[in-house]
Amino acid sequence: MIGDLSIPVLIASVLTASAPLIIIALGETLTEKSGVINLSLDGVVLFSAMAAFVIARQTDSLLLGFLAGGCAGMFTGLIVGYFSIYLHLTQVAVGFALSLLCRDLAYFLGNPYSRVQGPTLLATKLPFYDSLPNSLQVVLTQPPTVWIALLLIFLFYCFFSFSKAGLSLRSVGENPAASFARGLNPGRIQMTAVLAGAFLVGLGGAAYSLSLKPGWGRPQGAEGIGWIALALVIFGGWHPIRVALGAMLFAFLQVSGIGLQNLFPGVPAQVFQTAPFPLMIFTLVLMHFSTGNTRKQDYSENKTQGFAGKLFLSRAPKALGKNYKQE
Amino acid sequence: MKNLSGAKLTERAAFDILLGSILVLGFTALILFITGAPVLAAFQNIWLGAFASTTKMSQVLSVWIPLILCACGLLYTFKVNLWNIGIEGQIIMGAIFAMAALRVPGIESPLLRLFLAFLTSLLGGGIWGLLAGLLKTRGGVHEIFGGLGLNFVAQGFVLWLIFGPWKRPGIASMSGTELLGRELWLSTPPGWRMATAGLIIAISVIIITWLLLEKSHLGLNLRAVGQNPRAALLYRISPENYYLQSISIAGACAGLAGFLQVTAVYHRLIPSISSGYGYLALLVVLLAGYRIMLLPFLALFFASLNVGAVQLPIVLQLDSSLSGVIQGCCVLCALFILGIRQRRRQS
Amino acid sequence: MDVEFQHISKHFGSVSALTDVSLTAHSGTIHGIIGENGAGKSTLMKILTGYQSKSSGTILIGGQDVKLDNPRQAARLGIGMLYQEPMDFPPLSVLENFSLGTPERKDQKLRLALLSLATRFGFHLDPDRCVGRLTVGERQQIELLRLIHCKTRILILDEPTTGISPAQKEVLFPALKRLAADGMTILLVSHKLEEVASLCDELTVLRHGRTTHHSAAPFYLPELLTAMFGAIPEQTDKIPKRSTGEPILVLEDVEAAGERLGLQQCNTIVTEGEVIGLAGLDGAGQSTFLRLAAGLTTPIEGTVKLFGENLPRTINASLQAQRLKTSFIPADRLEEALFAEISISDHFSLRRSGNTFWHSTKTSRRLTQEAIAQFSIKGQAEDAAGDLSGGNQQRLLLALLDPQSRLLLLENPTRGLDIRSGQWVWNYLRSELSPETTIIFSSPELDEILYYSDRILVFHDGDIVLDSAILNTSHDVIAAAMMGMQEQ
Amino acid sequence: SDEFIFGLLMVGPSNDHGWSQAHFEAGKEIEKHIPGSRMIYIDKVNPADRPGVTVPFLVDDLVSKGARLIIGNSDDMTDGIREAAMLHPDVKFIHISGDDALNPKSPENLSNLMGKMEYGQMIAGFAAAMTTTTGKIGYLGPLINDETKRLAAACFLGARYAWTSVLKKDPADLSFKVSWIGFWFNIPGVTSDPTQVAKNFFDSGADVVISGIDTTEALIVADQKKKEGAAVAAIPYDFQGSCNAAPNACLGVPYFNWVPGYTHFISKAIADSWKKEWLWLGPEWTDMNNSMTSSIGFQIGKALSGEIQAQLATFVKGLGDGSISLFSGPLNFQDKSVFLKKGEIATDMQIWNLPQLLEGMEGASQ
Ligand SMILES: Nc1ncnc2c1ncn2[C@@H]1O[C@H](COP(=O)(O)OP(=O)(O)OP(=O)(O)O)[C@@H](O)[C@H]1O
Ligand SMILES: Nc1ncnc2c1ncn2[C@@H]1O[C@H](COP(=O)(O)OP(=O)(O)OP(=O)(O)O)[C@@H](O)[C@H]1O
Ligand SMILES: [Mg+2]
Ligand SMILES: [Mg+2]
Repeated sequence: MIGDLSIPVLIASVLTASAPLIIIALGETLTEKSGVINLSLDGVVLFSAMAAFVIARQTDSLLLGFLAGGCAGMFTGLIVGYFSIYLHLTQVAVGFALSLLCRDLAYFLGNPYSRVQGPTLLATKLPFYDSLPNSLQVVLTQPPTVWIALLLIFLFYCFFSFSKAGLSLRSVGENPAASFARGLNPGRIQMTAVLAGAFLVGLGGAAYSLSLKPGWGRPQGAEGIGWIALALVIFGGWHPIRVALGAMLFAFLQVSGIGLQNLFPGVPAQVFQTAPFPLMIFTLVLMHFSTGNTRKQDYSENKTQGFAGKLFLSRAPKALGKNYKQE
Repeated sequence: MKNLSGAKLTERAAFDILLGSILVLGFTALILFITGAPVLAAFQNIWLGAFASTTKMSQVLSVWIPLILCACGLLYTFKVNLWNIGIEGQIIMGAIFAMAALRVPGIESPLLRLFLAFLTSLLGGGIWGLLAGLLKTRGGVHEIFGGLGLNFVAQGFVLWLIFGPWKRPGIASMSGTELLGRELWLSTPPGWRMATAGLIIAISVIIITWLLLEKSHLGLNLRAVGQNPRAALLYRISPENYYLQSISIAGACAGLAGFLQVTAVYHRLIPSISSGYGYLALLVVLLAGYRIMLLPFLALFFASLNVGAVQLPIVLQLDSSLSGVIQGCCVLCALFILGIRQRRRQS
Repeated sequence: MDVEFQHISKHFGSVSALTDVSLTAHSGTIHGIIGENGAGKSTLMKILTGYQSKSSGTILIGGQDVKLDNPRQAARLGIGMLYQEPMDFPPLSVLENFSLGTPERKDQKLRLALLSLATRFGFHLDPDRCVGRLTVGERQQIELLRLIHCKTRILILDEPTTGISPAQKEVLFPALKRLAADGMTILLVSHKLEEVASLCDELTVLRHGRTTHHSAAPFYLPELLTAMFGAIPEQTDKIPKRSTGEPILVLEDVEAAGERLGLQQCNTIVTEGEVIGLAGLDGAGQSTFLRLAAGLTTPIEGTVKLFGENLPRTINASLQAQRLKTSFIPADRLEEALFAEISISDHFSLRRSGNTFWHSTKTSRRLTQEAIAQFSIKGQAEDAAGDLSGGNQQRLLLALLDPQSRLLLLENPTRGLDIRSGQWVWNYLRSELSPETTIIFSSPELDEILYYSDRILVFHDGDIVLDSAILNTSHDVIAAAMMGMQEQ
Repeated sequence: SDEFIFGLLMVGPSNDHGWSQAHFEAGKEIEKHIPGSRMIYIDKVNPADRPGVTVPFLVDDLVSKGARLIIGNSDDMTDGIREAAMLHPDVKFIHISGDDALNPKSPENLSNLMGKMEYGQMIAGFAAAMTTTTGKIGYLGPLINDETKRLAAACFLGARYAWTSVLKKDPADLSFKVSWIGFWFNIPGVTSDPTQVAKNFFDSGADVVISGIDTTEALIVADQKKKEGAAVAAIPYDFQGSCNAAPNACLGVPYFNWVPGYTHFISKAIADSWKKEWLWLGPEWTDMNNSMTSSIGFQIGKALSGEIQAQLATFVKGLGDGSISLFSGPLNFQDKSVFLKKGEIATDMQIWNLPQLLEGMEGASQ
């Protein structure tokens, strides 16, 4: 029991709340694994959320809505990619400017649609719903986004660990020049990763305006999420499973904030709401000390091989954020 | 570009500016067109909203002041390649410390109390900056995320104060702490909405920054650290030291902005005391290409956009965030042109 | 398959790296390419692999004109290159490095291929080890095996022997000869004349981006030298140094992290005025030793005493070391010692920071002019350090040296320098500085150490395995020690 | 000029289906029936939406556009309005939901207007308690202050009346939980997320959620849950039309009708008979939904069953003729201390600044 939330309710709402965040964070993981930082997340999430809601409302089709969200994300990805991969501009600068631009663009374009009714993605009962015990019913009645998110975690893990394509992607993130010398095309691989990642981010955004916080408005409710996703990727040491766990932890903190309110009536509700963000960021510090000063221990020794080892080893892709100029 | 003659440079710059403005205006017009809003009317209202009357112009200045303060601070951190995104939190902390000083009982002279607030705001912002710096140098947390974390902490802190210890008698509310006594408001010229003291502070900060960065060893050392920390060590320049110095200075500047927000603009502490000026300042500095000479003008441009855009909802029922769209667009276009240029030079 | 370069030219902006280079490498032969630093060797090779694009000229493979825009196309034609500076992925495992770029998908197959090839060449590689912890030599080995595994028919080796032990050379060279005999075309780039002469069937000499000489075995070395340097460089004779015998650097059972194995249980005393050469395969501990003395790395165990003072275990160690008039020049100048985009004169003002609050451009400008003249640096005061050539960067660093330095720590001081510049550097060090100045330097070139130092420390896997005066040791003993073989 | 321009500052979006829209529509109504009057307005007047823009600045702007009377519709504009009133002594100001006018030192050109929403909330509570099957009612509260505590309490009293006096059930079985989100509407990272809170209410057994905030999240969530097959409903707040956001899940809505109040002040201003007032208007009991006379109304929603509607009517009647008065003893505070002794009836002032929630309600009191 957290405050007045029973465990099943808690688990249920954590799953629901974390799904979009997981999708977004995994998208960014993909991008960063290829060596590009897409810092525009915070704005892009809002922008795609807006696009998704508007389209879904106009066409009255959730599918088109999600598609629009994804494409909106992809479009911003195109900008980040072109600016950093082909124009060799500072990725952080581009990302940051784009982030603010997208946010305000979303507010501006979405203005006519703020706080109007639109289609929302409902939680679906599982086939064997009635046979389940009550607590499980609560936990397992979830919108499809949750199942998609969980599936994505698994897919990402396999992609990075076992697939040849995953290896090439990682190699580009580590040393683009070398992978070029090996006959790969770093530019194209990075662009693909950025677009795919941004598409996922867009989907995540759509998941907010169409499922988790249905509707559009200023504020929509997804503000700040992009920054958290970015932090999660580091927190997760660029490892899909850990990133996802991080997302769930964040969702847990946010949800329990509501429950805790009644435990500590003295503390204003607002404080509980801001708490998860710093908590998230400062786990990074702990991470840093727990994994030992990364500046000292540079490369994994044999012991860190194997699933568990990889899970707790965190190292940024060597070429992360550095633009690769082909000679 | 060292092999280019001055005339050629200015010519090229003029061309860039022209190209940039065309791109920005084009994009914005497109956006307006999409929403079916009257394009010209929108621009015209923004312009009038910023410059129609002295009251409005003074309002623009009152936005310009915190903006330029933060921008100057950011110059220091950019020199050492730090992305001081924590600047928002540093503004808030400056404001909080200033407020705390103003609440100190027993001091009679308003001037003394204000001066105390002035100093503590420097301290508050500085400490908050230093913290982000330490998180980076000691905690190995990238300054962007350390900074964001601290922003949220500051945000939570100010809310807690407003709803907790410092809540106004009777009801706590988002409208912030109780209003300061008139004697603690920085005086503004009649009919104006901008404190003269603020203007003086801002201008002197610009000058000091210029001197430090261009004429003193500090500027050069910061630059060296930014370019190659490892090498800096071989020149008896301790990178860690300069990271902390630069980010604390930046924090102090932001703190000043916070001080002015409290004593000159809101006359109380409100949850969103920073008004997003920190992030806006980051954009200004990016647009200026880290050149201090351009800062005042671009900051003025951004400020007038902010103020002018308030007309959009009043007159045209458009959302005022159009200003943000224009601002972000300016920066992206500037970057774009820069990128194209570099590309040209290589081939 | 024959490789034929026809009138190849290559410009980097204003720099022309290659002008009208033509040469033919016949299949079944090993074709050597030599030349002083910056002659254009690597560039020519990179053009052949499509890593860099040529400005003009044509390349014929097996007689027909081919398009080589990127390494992929080159690989399709069976062209593979072992790059001078390792082109691999330190964080990835040996196996992953091996598999990248091969069409092969099956992990198991690759593993077997790797192991069998390794045994064939007498290399010892653990497929699951992470490449970052291997020596440059071992990394080059992986590359080589990969290239052979990829059925390369035209093999390019750019300085392959930098990190390879004599023992491994014994294995590698015959293997190369065999590969050539099997019809492979091998292009070998190297500075080591003896090696090239012994291995190659034909030789081409590049100088300032032009072919200046071509000949087939057997080779006449003086001739080659003239082709490389214009004139055969004269040896400067040794200037005796005066050691006061006073200890200035003392390491007491120091243990430190760094390179691969760092340093273990290191005890040494360095006395004033000595010139000490540090020998060893790269990564054996020399640079850790130098950085310890410079205070750039701090020991995990034990103490480092500099001029009688213990260095603190903080970042300030290096600041204190410098206060004690210790200067360090790292091997990688742009990475560790210079600011690529800061002008030469500003480097001088940086040196002088702390003396005054405001920095005067006039003074530093004056100092710079003097230095440029005295050290004959090819560049202007306002040029960015990054645009200087390797040799000139080295000269700049020497110019920035504090002339009062009492302890000089030089990591591979002649790295990337041609013989002439190298000699210039040593002349400067030994004649311009006061004879009491202690010098500790590391070098991959045994001859350099034997010639310039009074005393030698040989490192192997983080241990000092030999510490003796130059006079009572010999080339072979040192070489053996470097391989970890104790002389009986 | 013969045209009378009045300016409206709204804290939220003018289309929020809630508090701000209620004011907006009232203004439009005034334009219709007071000839020569014209409204100019700015919405989203809150630091989160308009960083760096202060109320005095906006007032300057409205005045420069010819506004002669300014309405500020948020408790949060207290200082801003007061400051502006001092800067523009010749312009009249109405501050909604403040009580400056009670303070003799406050400027003469500043009056306060508020509606007696407790009645609306009593009816809402009544409808909720009559409908709930689980006996669990959730109250989605904004920030904690005297007004909101007052309204929550009123709502609870209405519910308890229905539960005990009409349904004759044991008061112990009625759970009335208040959860405060921290502001009148969602501000991410600052307030709790109302969507999330509403979800939790339903997930933890409540089947009716009453919204005390300006926006319609509770209703949206209820609708979602209903579509998913749960038998739940919600009661939005503030605005007569807010049920339209999701009619099928809406029991009804207690709403403000600002037309009477506005008419009162504006006509006075036009006639130059303005005087500083503190106006607290209630419903027109004979016809609660009369747009001209009744300041507080309750719009019945689709989800409210027929017979409950009937019982509701009698309840309203009872409130009207005073036969039912809910703020009457014995009543205890949450901390069991006595609020009203038996037979004692609360005065307006006692109700206006209620120190804490009542016994039987769960949730924070400050
Ligand atoms: N990326 C580059 N940009 C500018 N100039 C370059 C670049 N790469 C090489 N050069 C120049 O081209 C010339 C030839 O360089 P190259 O590396 O081929 O010499 P090299 O013979 O390989 O020297 P070394 O023996 O040191 O390897 C040099 O003047 C070098 O400065
Ligand atoms: N990246 C670069 N940008 C601009 N100019 C360069 C660059 N690299 C080299 N150069 C110029 O090319 C010329 C040769 O440079 P390079 O580094 O090849 O010298 P080098 O031939 O290697 O001589 P050294 O033996 O001293 O290294 C120099 O004049 C240098 O200024
Ligand atoms: Mg080379
Ligand atoms: Mg060179």
